[in-house]
Amino acid sequence: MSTAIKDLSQDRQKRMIAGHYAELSHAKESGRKVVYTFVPGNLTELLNNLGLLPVLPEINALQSGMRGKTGDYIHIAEKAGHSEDVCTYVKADIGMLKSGNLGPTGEPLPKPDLLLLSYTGCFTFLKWFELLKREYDCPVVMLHVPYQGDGRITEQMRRYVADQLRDEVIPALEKLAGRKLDYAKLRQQLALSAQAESDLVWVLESAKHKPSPIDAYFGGVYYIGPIFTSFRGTQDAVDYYQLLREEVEQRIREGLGPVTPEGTMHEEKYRIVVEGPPNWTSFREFWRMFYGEGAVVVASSYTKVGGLYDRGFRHNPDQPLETLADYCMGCYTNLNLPDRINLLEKYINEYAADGFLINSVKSCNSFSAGQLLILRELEKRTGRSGGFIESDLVDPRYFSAANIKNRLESYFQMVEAKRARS
Amino acid sequence: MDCFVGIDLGSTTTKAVIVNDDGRIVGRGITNSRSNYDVAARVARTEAFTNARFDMLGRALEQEAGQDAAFTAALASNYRLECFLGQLQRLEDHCQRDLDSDRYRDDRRAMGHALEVILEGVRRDAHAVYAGNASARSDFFRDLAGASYIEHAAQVAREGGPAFDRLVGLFDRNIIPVENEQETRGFEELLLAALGRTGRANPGVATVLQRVAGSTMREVSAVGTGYGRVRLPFPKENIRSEILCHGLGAHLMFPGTRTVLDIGGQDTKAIQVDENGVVTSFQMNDRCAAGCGRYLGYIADEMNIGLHELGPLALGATRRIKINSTCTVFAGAEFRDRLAAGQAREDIVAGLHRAIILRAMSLLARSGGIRNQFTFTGGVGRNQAAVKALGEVASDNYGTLEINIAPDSIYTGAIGAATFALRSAGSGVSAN
Amino acid sequence: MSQLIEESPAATGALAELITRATKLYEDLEFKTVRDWKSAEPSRRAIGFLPVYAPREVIHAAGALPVGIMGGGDQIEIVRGDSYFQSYICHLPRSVIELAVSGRLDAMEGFIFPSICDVIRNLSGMFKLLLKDRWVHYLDLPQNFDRAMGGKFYRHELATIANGVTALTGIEVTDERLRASIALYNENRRALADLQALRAQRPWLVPATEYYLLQRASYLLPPEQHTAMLRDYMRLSSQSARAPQDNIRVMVRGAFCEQPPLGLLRTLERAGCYLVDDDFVLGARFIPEPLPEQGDPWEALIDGFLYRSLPTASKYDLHADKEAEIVRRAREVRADGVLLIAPSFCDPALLDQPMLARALEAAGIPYTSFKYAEDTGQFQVIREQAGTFADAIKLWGNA
Amino acid sequence: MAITAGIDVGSGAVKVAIVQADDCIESLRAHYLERIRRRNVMEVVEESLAAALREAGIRRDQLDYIATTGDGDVIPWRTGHFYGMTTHARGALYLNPEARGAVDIGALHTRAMRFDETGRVQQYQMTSQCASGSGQFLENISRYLGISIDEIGPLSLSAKNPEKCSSICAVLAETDVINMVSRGISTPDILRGIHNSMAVRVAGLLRAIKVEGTIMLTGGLAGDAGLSAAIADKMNEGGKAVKLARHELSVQAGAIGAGLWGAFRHRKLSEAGQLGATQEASDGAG
Ligand SMILES: Nc1ncnc2c1ncn2[C@@H]1O[C@H](COP(=O)(O)OP(=O)(O)O)[C@@H](O)[C@H]1O
Ligand SMILES: Nc1ncnc2c1ncn2[C@@H]1O[C@H](COP(=O)(O)OP(=O)(O)O)[C@@H](O)[C@H]1O
Ligand code: SF4
Ligand code: SF4
Ligand code: SF4
Repeated sequence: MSTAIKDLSQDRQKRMIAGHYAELSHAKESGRKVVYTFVPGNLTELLNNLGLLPVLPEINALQSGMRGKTGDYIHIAEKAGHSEDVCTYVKADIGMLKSGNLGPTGEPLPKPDLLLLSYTGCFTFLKWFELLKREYDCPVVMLHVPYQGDGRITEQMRRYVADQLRDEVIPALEKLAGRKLDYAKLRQQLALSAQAESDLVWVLESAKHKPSPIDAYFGGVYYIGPIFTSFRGTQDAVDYYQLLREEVEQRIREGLGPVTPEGTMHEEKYRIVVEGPPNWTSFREFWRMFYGEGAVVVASSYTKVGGLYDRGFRHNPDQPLETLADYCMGCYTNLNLPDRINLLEKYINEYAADGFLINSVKSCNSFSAGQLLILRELEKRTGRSGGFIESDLVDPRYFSAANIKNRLESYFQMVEAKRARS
Repeated sequence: MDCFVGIDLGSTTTKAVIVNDDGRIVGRGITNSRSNYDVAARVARTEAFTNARFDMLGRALEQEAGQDAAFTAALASNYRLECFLGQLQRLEDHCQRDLDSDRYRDDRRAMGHALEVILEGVRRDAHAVYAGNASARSDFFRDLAGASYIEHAAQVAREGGPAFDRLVGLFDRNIIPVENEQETRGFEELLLAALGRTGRANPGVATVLQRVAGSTMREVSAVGTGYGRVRLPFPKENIRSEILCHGLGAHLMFPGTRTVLDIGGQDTKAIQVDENGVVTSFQMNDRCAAGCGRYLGYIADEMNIGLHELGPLALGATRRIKINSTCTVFAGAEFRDRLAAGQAREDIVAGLHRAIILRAMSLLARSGGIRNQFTFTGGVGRNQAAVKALGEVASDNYGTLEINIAPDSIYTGAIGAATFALRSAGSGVSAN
Repeated sequence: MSQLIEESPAATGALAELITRATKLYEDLEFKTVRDWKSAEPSRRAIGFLPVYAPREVIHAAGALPVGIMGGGDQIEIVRGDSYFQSYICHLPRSVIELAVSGRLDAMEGFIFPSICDVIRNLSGMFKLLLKDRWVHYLDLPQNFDRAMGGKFYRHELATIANGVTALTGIEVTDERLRASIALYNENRRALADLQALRAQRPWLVPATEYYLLQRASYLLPPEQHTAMLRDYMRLSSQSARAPQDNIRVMVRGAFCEQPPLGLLRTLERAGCYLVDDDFVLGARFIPEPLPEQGDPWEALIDGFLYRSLPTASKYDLHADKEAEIVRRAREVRADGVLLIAPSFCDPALLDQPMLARALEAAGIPYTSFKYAEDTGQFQVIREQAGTFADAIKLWGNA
Repeated sequence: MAITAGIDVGSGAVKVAIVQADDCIESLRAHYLERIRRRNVMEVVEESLAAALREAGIRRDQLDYIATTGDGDVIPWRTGHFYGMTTHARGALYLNPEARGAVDIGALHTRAMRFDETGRVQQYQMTSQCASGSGQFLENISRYLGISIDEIGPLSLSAKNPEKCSSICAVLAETDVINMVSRGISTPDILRGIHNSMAVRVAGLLRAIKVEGTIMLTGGLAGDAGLSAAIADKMNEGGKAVKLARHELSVQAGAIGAGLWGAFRHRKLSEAGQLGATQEASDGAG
């Protein structure tokens, strides 16, 4: 029964994504214009409104990583003069580009007609599109999203972003699309966004149940897929999240734990909060190190990179530009370090976690710089055990299974010993 | 006697510890880790049992035969000499067989002759070492025999014998099987042979020896830990993370321990424990082995001195040189460069020690800093210069600290493991 | 040019004294200079800023001393700093944290973290947590170069800084005060430009380490003192007996945040390279030309940043052509080649490199690239690379 | 006609070449290699130079120029010093006139260079402060495997199922090797696995500098047939045909190159009428 339901939402997501890639592969014939842009602070509603097709290089990189292709791509980029030290998403993307712009499905992706640089929460984005600009020779439009350095969004910041949207981004998109933005439709889209967002939050918060019906990290990355990519503001996304929510409700009624690649997880031994992105090249293996030990992730920060909704923010149809500005500035990596710690602390307490774990990825300074202080602060504030492991997003060279397993084992044994004592 | 064994299969050395049912340590054994983990574990364990019997023996001899500790020590030295000579004999056999191969078609005779001369020299050296009037570079056959072999080989080559490289090649090739072979003689046989060498024994000694050699030591349970633990032929529940073992081991030696630093051959660990010896947080070095024990090994090699001579040398430093610890493999090059730049040997070596300690400080800080008491474990704890540098840097940054270093510090992980073995056996009994 | 040349005589007399003074400033990781300056008057305050650029004029006009925090170099022992950063993060933030937790930064009441990369950005949050009693501000420099948008936003940022510093000093930043500060820094800009011109002309008069030390001094001294120091140096060095050596002329690019150890600069020179232009301590001359001293001083600063500042890897200017710029500059300073050097693990600098390399290649300008860290202790690799680079140019030059 | 000595002081061995050259003819009169083996480097240098001179049948005072390379700039009596990649390129070209690229793999470093038909280095790359995949690394491994250095190449060539070797660190690799042995992997498979992982790095360096055509292997590890086979495989994976060449004197490339540059500088200096000075003052060619 429950497996049948599980298939429904997964199936639906698969179909949505396949449909998107199909549209992309026909973009040239169908005359649709293609815009490359990033996940954090993405402006999906605007693109959809104008009939533009988004391509998200980060998603391509991570999907290629899951399919074991990024090792070669990174090699190609390093051959072209890129340093071993830099973000591997960028290098995977450059490698892909140099291999005939092959998408993760193996089919070539259409070239961009515009690079929409919504620069949110990461400096590397700047360099990434500078590099792409030279390869594709297409226009770039830049949206500078200020950082919440002081832990808040000021009116000036909001104005700055909204001004850029109105005077630079939207005109550039309109020019490309050859038509004007339909504001009435935009309001509808934003309303749909908000609806899906509420269901997503419900699903993520279901992990407060014991046992948790979901894994909010390994499973979570699937759940956030549609809303973080090209489907926010569509009926498709609303339907998907409704379906997902029903499935999770069902699991709670049946008292089931999360779904893993090897079926339902039986005993929930450890409830963990995770900070940092996962590793994609050995995703399954990595996941198994958790469920194999009975560890379930009840909350994670990574599932907030493309939008932080569980603190109440919803897209607001009444103030389209301002709400987009707030959305962009509210993404997880755009929070300052003290706020990131506050958020994680809240998760640890609200989700009754036994401990928390930081997966520090070599690629991503935006995430990683400061994580060791996060570790220490959280240990101090919550008294719960913190673990620290290092890997990378899509560079297989930096995933040392033995090493990570060793640390995870020690970590879980430590959590156990600590629990036994108290 | 009931015994509980802990085995710590480290990246460079394998340690075994035996505790009795009171948790008292009765035996210790150490050997270098090698290509065959089973053998390494077995050798360490055998050595620990031998050591435990000597422990009993010492007391029995004193009480029952009126022999003093010096006698037991001499006996133990001779026992080790006996083992050494046995291994040396096997080495010779292997080498002889190897000399029959095609590789030595052209210089078989010269090589054979050279081998004899060299091994004779090694034998002489061994007698001197175990007689206690020469300082050994190491406890291990490979190192001990190797150093002396190389010395004599160089001599032979200088005097017109076969080329040095060729002679050393012979050793390198044949030491491996020798290390992986077991001593065939039993404890008693070896002991009697050792007694023969020791001489001047009181009457009654032989009886005591036989009784002790014949007494039963029952291995109730064993727990394995360390880098190579997954390769140990133990069931999963008898394998413990080295972090937990180190934490517990340090706690047992010094119950006041709150922070543990362990510097081993290829890894460094910083561990925080609570008042029960339970680990609360830990950090390990990452994929790079820079700044671990091997770093010092490379330096000692570069200077052609023993590891144990490095610390005393560094203590003679008069100037502080700041060295950013670099790649372990480059340590030698760094040393040479600085020497060429006119810096003093002692100062450079002291700087290199400090560099290791500074690296360890980062891990410590990462794991939560240093709290009182602070226990330093692992092989590098045997190095006085490292200990001194650690003391200075730690108290400069964390105030006055009580720093514990046990003579047993290299066994910390194994002690923890043995205690886990004892505890799990205990809990097993009560659960039944 | 195949004459056999003597090593140029070491600096003597007043010149040597001046260099010693600059070296002392460089080595002053306790910020004693700042403490001394402050102790002269109890109301004095100091504001630290991280690389690369901060509007020092505003800080100065609010009555505080702007102090550059450029990492700890290779002389500081990192005991706790490393514990805040994984091995794959550049070195600079470790030593900055070390400075902070060891109390060395107590000389400063506030800190400005200009937006330059994610590491510095997150470091601002760490400071907020670690130094709760200090004013910590993240300065989001605009990446939109339109006066109506980026300019407006920047004006607000400048005002925030002014208010922040004023809260510490009690001195209001009036237009008048700001214009006066701009004038002082303009003098400094002129002196720096003259020094750069002298070095490009006759590099043997301005060894790389000395040039570097002088730049660094500008991050500790009040502007008028620094300007005087520069003028003295130029006079003394020009009068010295320093003679040219058979070195090639190179331009250095890419090192814009973490600073190289002095040993690296020395190594480059010993391997046969004169540095005729570089981008170390870039913030000291980020806006190279003097700014208008009349009119709205805020506009002058905004204008300077938006339209007149130098390119850096962390500035995304849609309209700037960094490729054309590096080629133009290399030709202008008559560089025989370009060294593209970058701090290890520095995403912005390293991601820039392939673009710059391609431009140089297309222009037929020889270049080579390598990485360093502020505490790099071994220079053999760098010496080999720079030496081979110099060899290749020399052996086929008119040597 | 100038007679010169090229001295390459490496971290593993000292190499000396005695070269005789004028504008059109270059010949190698003698060469000598001595492993340092933890001895005083200057003594080894003196010894090696003496041996090479003996072999060439000339006296030291007959040398027109003593050129050093590698760490040879510590030798006070040198005439001039050239940097490693300058000399290896020149030496590679001498050993194989068709070569346009070279990889020098020595005890601690790997260097790759691209050069033109005159030996002028155009582009190069060098590994940084990490000894993974160096000669020292292989030496350690062979010690653990109980084989001599000369056996590495032939054994590696006989591998059937090369083991995948992931470890990046030369020190940790020692433990990895122990692991492999204990898993029952054969020595040839281990060696080839290590060679393959080294080859990836070397190929990376070579591609980064975009060499094509014939590439010479120089330095100590050129003697390792297994490594060169692995590099050749890796290089040709991309489909681009490069030819990898070795020479029995590959290890001497640096010394030979230094000797040849010494002769070149000697000519330049004598043309400029500046002979008589025994030492060039500044480092480098100047
Ligand atoms: N007698 C000694 N004097 C100084 N240092 C020693 C001595 N014995 C061992 N060491 C150091 O200890 C290291 C091995 O430590 P150990 O804790 O046994 O490592 P592991 O557990 O990783 O095998 C060696 O690399 C060496 O630096
Ligand atoms: N036949 C061989 N196979 C593998 N390695 C070799 C062989 N011959 C020499 N080597 C290695 O080459 C290295 C020395 O090379 P060399 O180019 O002289 O280095 P360096 O210039 O740094 O001294 C040593 O590490 C040695 O182990
Ligand atoms: S640095 Fe991090 S956020 Fe930025 S592109 Fe790379 S992975 Fe993404
Ligand atoms: S060196 Fe680069 S990565 Fe490091 S702080 Fe500076 S700009 Fe950021
Ligand atoms: S630097 Fe040295 S110790 Fe570190 S990874 Fe490289 S080879 Fe290993």
